[in-house]
Amino acid sequence: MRNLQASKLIFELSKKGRGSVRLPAADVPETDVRQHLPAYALADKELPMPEVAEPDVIRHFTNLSTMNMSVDTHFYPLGSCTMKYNSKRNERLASLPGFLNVHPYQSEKSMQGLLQLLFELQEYLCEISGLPGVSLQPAAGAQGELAALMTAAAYFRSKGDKRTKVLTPDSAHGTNPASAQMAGFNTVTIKSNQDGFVDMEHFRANLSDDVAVFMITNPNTLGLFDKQVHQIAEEVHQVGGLIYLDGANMNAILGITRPGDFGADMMHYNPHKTFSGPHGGGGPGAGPICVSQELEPFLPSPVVAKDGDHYYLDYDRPQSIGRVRSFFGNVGVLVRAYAYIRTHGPDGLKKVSEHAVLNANYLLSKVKHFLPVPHGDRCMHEFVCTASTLKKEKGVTAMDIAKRLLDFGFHAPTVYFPLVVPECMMIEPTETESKETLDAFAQMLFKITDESAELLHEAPHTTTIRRPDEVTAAREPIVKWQPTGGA
Amino acid sequence: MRNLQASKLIFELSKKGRGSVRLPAADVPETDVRQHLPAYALADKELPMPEVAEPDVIRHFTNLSTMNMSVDTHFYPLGSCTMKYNSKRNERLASLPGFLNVHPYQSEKSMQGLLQLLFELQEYLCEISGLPGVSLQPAAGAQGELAALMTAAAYFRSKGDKRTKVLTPDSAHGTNPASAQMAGFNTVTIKSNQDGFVDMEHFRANLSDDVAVFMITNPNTLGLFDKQVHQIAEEVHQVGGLIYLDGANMNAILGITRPGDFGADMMHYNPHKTFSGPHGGGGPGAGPICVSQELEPFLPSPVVAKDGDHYYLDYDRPQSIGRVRSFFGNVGVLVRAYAYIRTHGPDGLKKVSEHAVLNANYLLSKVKHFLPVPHGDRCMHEFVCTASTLKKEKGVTAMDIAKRLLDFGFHAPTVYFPLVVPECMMIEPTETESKETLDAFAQMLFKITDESAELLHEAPHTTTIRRPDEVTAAREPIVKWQPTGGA
Amino acid sequence: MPYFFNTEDDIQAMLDSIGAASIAELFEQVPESLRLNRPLNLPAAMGELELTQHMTGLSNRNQSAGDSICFLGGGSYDHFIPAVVDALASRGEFYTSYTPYQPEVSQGNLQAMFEYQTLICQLTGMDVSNASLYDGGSAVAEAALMSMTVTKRHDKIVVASTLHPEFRQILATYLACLGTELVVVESENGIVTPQAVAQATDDKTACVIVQYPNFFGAIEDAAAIGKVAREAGALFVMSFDPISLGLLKRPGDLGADIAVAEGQGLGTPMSFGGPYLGIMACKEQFVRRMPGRIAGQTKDARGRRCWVLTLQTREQHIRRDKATSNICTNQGLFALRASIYLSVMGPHGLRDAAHLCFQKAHYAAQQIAALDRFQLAWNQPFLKEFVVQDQSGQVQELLDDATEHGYLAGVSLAPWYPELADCFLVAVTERRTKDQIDSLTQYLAQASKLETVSHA
Amino acid sequence: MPYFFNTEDDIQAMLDSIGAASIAELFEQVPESLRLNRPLNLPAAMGELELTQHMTGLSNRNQSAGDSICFLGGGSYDHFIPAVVDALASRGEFYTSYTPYQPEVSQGNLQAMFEYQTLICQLTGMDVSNASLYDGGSAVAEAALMSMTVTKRHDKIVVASTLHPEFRQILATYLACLGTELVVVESENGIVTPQAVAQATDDKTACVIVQYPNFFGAIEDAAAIGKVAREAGALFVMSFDPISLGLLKRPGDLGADIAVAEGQGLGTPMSFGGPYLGIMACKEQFVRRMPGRIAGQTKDARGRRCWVLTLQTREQHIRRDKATSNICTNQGLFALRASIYLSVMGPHGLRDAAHLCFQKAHYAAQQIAALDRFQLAWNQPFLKEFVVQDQSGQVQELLDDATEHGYLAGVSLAPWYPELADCFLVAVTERRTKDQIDSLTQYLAQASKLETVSHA
Ligand SMILES: Cc1ncc(COP(=O)(O)O)c(C=O)c1O
Ligand SMILES: Cc1ncc(COP(=O)(O)O)c(C=O)c1O
Repeated sequence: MRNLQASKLIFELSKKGRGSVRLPAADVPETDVRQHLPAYALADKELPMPEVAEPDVIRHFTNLSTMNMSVDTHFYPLGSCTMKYNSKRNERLASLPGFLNVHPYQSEKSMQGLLQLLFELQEYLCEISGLPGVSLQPAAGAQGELAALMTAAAYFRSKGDKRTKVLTPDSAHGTNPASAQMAGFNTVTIKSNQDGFVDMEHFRANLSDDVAVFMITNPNTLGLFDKQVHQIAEEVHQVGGLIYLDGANMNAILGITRPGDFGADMMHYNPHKTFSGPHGGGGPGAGPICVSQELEPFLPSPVVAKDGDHYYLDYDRPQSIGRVRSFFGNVGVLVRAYAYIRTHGPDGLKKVSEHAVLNANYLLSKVKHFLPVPHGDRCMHEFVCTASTLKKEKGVTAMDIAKRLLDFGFHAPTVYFPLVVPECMMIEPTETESKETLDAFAQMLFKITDESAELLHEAPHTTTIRRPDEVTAAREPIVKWQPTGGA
Repeated sequence: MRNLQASKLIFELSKKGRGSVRLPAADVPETDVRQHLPAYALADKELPMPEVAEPDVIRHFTNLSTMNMSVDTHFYPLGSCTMKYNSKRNERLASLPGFLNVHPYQSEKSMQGLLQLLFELQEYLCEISGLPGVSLQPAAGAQGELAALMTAAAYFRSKGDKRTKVLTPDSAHGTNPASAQMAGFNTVTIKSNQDGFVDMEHFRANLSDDVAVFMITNPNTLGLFDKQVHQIAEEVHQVGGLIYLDGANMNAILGITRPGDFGADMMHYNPHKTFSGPHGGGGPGAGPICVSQELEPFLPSPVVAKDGDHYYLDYDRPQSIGRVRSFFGNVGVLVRAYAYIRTHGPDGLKKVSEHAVLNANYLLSKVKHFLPVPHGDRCMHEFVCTASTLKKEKGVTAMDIAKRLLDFGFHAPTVYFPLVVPECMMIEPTETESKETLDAFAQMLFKITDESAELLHEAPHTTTIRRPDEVTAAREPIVKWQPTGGA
Repeated sequence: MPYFFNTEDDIQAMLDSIGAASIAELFEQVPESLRLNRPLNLPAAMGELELTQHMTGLSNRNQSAGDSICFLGGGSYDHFIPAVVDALASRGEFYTSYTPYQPEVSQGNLQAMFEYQTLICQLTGMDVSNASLYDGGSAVAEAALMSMTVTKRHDKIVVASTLHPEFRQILATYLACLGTELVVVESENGIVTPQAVAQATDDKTACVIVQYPNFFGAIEDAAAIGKVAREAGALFVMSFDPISLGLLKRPGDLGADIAVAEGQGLGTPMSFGGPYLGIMACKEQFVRRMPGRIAGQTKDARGRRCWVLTLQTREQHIRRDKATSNICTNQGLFALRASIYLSVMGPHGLRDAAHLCFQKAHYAAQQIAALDRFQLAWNQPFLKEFVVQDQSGQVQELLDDATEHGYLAGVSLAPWYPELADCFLVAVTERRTKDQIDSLTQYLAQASKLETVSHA
Repeated sequence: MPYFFNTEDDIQAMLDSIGAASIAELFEQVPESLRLNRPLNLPAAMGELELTQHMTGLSNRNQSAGDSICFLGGGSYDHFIPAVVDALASRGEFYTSYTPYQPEVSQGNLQAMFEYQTLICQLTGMDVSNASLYDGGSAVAEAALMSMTVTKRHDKIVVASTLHPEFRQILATYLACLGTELVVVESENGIVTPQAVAQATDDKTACVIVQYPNFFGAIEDAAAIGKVAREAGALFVMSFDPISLGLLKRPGDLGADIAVAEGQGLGTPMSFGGPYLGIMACKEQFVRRMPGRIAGQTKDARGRRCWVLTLQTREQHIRRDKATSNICTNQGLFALRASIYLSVMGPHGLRDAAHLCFQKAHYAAQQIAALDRFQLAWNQPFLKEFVVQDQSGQVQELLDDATEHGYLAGVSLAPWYPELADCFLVAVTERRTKDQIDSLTQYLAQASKLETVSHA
């Protein structure tokens, strides 16, 4: 049970002389630290860190945990994030000592089990994407984007082809233009048309032979599958450019259609979304990327390769861009992705997408009557509805509705993204929710749209805190605790 | 975060055809069940059990957990229960595969590590108790009492000594007379004097040579060390009887004084109390017993013995009473007790008692001013205060106060036990609480005694349920859920 | 000392408030003459790092079921435990709380108990269940005591010799103090016949106790035996294996008055024998005679459905020497594990598990019996466990050697059934793969040959 | 499929509500021509039981640090992780939530982030910390990019060759796209001198990056190098080892402008290299140039202290291509683990850990250097890690053979430093016992002899 009395920071629980862990005396003959470490390096004061007894550490963090909504406790329809059930078996399996307690610089021979797993995962990801090259190294989707764009840049460099532009639709996730920038490109934003798809005219107006990459999200962030994707790919390819597929929405199309088949040259996965790696309160994720044959030589190193029965790390990749991350990558997340794929198999993965799409469409069918869905009656794994009528009529915003949902035990959907729909809410139920939950959510959403503006502006009402002052937080940032009431 | 919307029973989350686990097809050639199992045994209908998807199981039980106060989240001064911190290291160590994943009928040779641990634990318990015989078999304190009384009975039988009576003080825990009864004795209740100790006159009046055992709790349930214990022991021994020490309160005297040294012939430990085995929401515990040399041959079998370097289970104990429990005992709890004892060592254990007693006396010093402590200014590890003045003055009961404490994030003390003090609250802070917590508790208790009777009668006010109707529950018991609104 | 809070300053402030000069002064209540005036003779304290090294060392000196292939049974089984069970039962709010004396802050545990009781009723077909007893063995003893109170017959308990021999020992121990006679009905061909039971049972018999499937894994004709008990006015007590009820008729369907079980199979690790889960369920009319805690549904002051500990007047803390039992601390955490296990398995998962046990056990039995050295001890229906007779009679040697080779191959019957000293009990759970069974068979085949050679 | 809910009835009801005839119809948006008209070519589904067997098999085919004695370092260390860390970080409310976009229902994560930021400031002596980056390597790259924005110098980054070679590779990869020159300052005797750094650094240099202790375990004169950087108007970036700060001066005390680290040592398992924790802290004035999430304290509508994500205009979801970085998902769970680790260790525990590493590493170094075949590569101060030179030059053979014998004895330097191909890096954490060190020494002594023989 949450302890409502406990409101202290860990620092405020500290008392001088309390301390927690004491380690044993050294079992080796001791030598004088001062003799071996130069004065310029040896610390001359104690670390000013909290001294807390172990039982207080337990109570403190246990209690903190009870202040979070989470997939384990709540419906969490945060669009674009695929907050699906994080299977406990995956947690257990990823904690096996042969996965958890192995050092990145162990010899390949002492790591054959894990290397096999990673090799097979590489193959699965290629099969699911329809793209033959793969790197498991990137640490998250955004780093996958960056690594893939760097791979593309290296590819163009190798051909002496100087391209400076990356096109991203206005509905794209912020990481897309940010990654393009970091990879040394200039981004050009392509408009969406009123159906929510790429505006072909605007696209064509910006297409030229200095376009390196068109980054597309498909299904896009409106939850729609852009049928034009193949056409776009053809035209981009025609000018010598490449297609990047932001794979954040793969949950909708597993075993249905493959990026490689609809024209993508490269893509990232978000295994923490599609393959249910838990989101960890912000991370970790992973961002494995798949690319076409042409691009494969430029991928980060190493990749896992196989020689007869022996698995090894292939560093002998002269055209590789090198590294974006130290060691192998976010292995723990990849092991969970492997477990997820093996749990489902080909039929199960397809069923994942089928039920993700069924659940989203069902919820859409319930919600559209009171919260319009501007882009039609059908969606893929998520849909975007808008509170703009409510805003006009009674001044109720998407944020008001989001906050009010919290009162009823539902996490809020993503709000104000994508940027192309005003007062929008992006709802992704995922396949691991029941009709009962969707019904309860829709009903509550309906009830909320009927509530008074005053009530909603002040929502949430049942949480311990309400509408923090974010403006002051950003204007006069307090980003750490300080001993003398400074915080 | 607790989900306040979730109020269903697991059965109410079930839907036909949903199901959860499906196991793989057999990898062996299958044979027809009907051919091998007779019709009189083969089930002819499906089990009427809930069909729930795994994510719902997670949410359901996670949410249930958030409805409990616990040591991990709250101060839990439940007297007599020693709700001290349950170290996480012990949980981890007890889950090592060589302890958790071993079968009770494995050969001794394949179990040397665990047998060594159990053997050493036997020795530690003997040393701490000052009694040389030990059995780790009983599953809880109460079963320890029973096993020890049976051991005593067998001892008397072996001597042809027919004794029928067991004496228990009126302040004794209910398990004492109940165990005596189950062991075939008649119980005689001995009064306490006004200082809270055994009334020597009443004791002597009931002492005769048909007294088999005097069961004493020392420190007793009032938190007092009965100085008379040695005298009592002498007199009981004089008539040929034995002293049983209820070890529930060992937390007060580790390394300070030993039951064997103050006259006890037998005792049980509650490792789930004294040695911090977690209480598991009701259990498991364990109830190892220690006895004198004379009684040792009659203890349950097997015990762990050692021959050179080899540890084995000694079943060759012709006078043993046999078994009170199948297999070895509550090994998991014993492993935690071992870890606890090794963590503390001799100095640490003594410090446990010192700080348990310090904390209790400190809290007593704060509380006695507004909630009288009838048995004096000093206590051992716990003390008993009374609300009888408050009851008289404004009709406020110990139960009212207990309930009100819940509102402020404190678990209630034990109330209405021991039976010898009216409107009593038995407060055991344990050594794993801070002065800050004790201060906050005392302050809140004080504030509560000042609150209005009306407010207190209706307490708690902040919990989701309040004062369940226990009378109807017992009169028209509903002890299971039934499908047709029966529940 | 990682779990202490009091700093030197704290101690001083606390002593001041108490009005004591030192901590030692607080112990003045304890007469000097009774004090231990030396340090306890125990090994010195260890930090977590050292302790982890030390206990990992001890753990590594046990051959775990993960290091070997486990065919051991006899009441404790290597059934699969879904990760969900550990993930949920390891939440501190469950395992660091205690008996729900304060229902307002214990609804989680109370609802879990109520759900457990319901699940056990559904699983067994009985009317009511308590919230747990210590283990299967003491549950049998409690059932016997309860039968005596219910029937008011205190002279005699009839038990099948095919009841787990340790359970019988416990019965004997409990009854020894009460002067109640324990009559053991011997088995024929691995089961007890209704006729034999009838012969032992009379109008002084409080109950008849059988195990289902029995200790040898064989399936007794429980309904027929129950009928015999009923006809003598005795209660019929069944000690059952919970996993088997995925395929077998339930005790409630077979006329049991009291059903008890070792619940270890329902999500509890083998742990060298404990802590386990004592299951007890009975007919409605006996509920006020049941030992142990019971959660009941009621309404709170605001009319909300909620749960409390109920029928507490049965219990020791109220009734003292008149209580139905002395049990106080029970096995709550393992009842919770069983509830989670049953919820996540569901009726289909449970049926599948029993079915896999059945298929794999029958395959294993067939393979082993095909070897020269071995045969099945009798031809009885079984589910997951069966008795193998070793023609060479060298059972202990065989089992020891098998252990060295990584097979926990079976449980010798010699300690309990001298007449079956050439037999051992083999259990095959859903976890065993065909490869593992084949590899055991190969090992046994090899051992057969060596045996032949060495006896030649 | 254990994670699905929809029954046949559900599906029908849902399709009715949608107005679709089938699930297939919902996919009509996807042109037929783009469809995959065959099942994915993946292995068939496995239940938990099979999957557990399968993956346990894979796990068993790795030699874990529990099966061997681990002296590997180079940025990932076998430090002890108190049980408290796992117990708390495995709570579902922590690891199944996401970035705290809704502060009202994420105060737990937000407060934990704020505490983490504070702890990192206390540990490093820096002014502000973000809430985590991916790992130590990409944190170095982000620090370089940040330095470029802060100093408005985009031409050149100076880095010590003693920075982790993989970190340098990442830097090179990131900078390759931007046309920024990466100048590597070579080491002498295992460290870089302030003089050498001064030579490489000029008024086009955005920052100077060193590692502390460096990749060889040796302790650079960071303050002196920092001075050089400052004099050139460049930022001073230190990549530090967090555990070492139990004994060593903090980056903030040594003049670092930006301090980054691989935070794995703070309670994160080795996991073959990830997920880990990228730490980044900096001086106050650079906070609005920092990449990554930051939690800030504020008040809610009722005036209560609370926490929110702050300074979000730095981030990609607001600023898009003008953001300080593209990072979105970070390593929140490992920041949490670090906070728990630091809280439970406390300043004393941390000092003790560093002290034990120091003592054991020095003992090991002495023992190994006493063998004929080996010597320390140079005489530099070190804390927990040092470089051994193998006179025989057969490093790879030695390390491979050691692995077979159960010693993960060291990391060969050959892949990164051809000139040190006869050297390997040995790390000794507080977990290593004297027995283990002696046993490694014995093994190495033995190997020395064999080597002599085979070369004779
Ligand atoms: C559409 C889209 N693209 C990219 C990303 C970035 O992925 P990550 O957060 O794993 O870096 C996200 C995730 O938030 C996303 O939703
Ligand atoms: C004084 C006393 N004696 C005996 C017992 C019984 O111990 P257990 O609950 O372990 O059976 C208890 C515990 O509740 C107790 O407090």
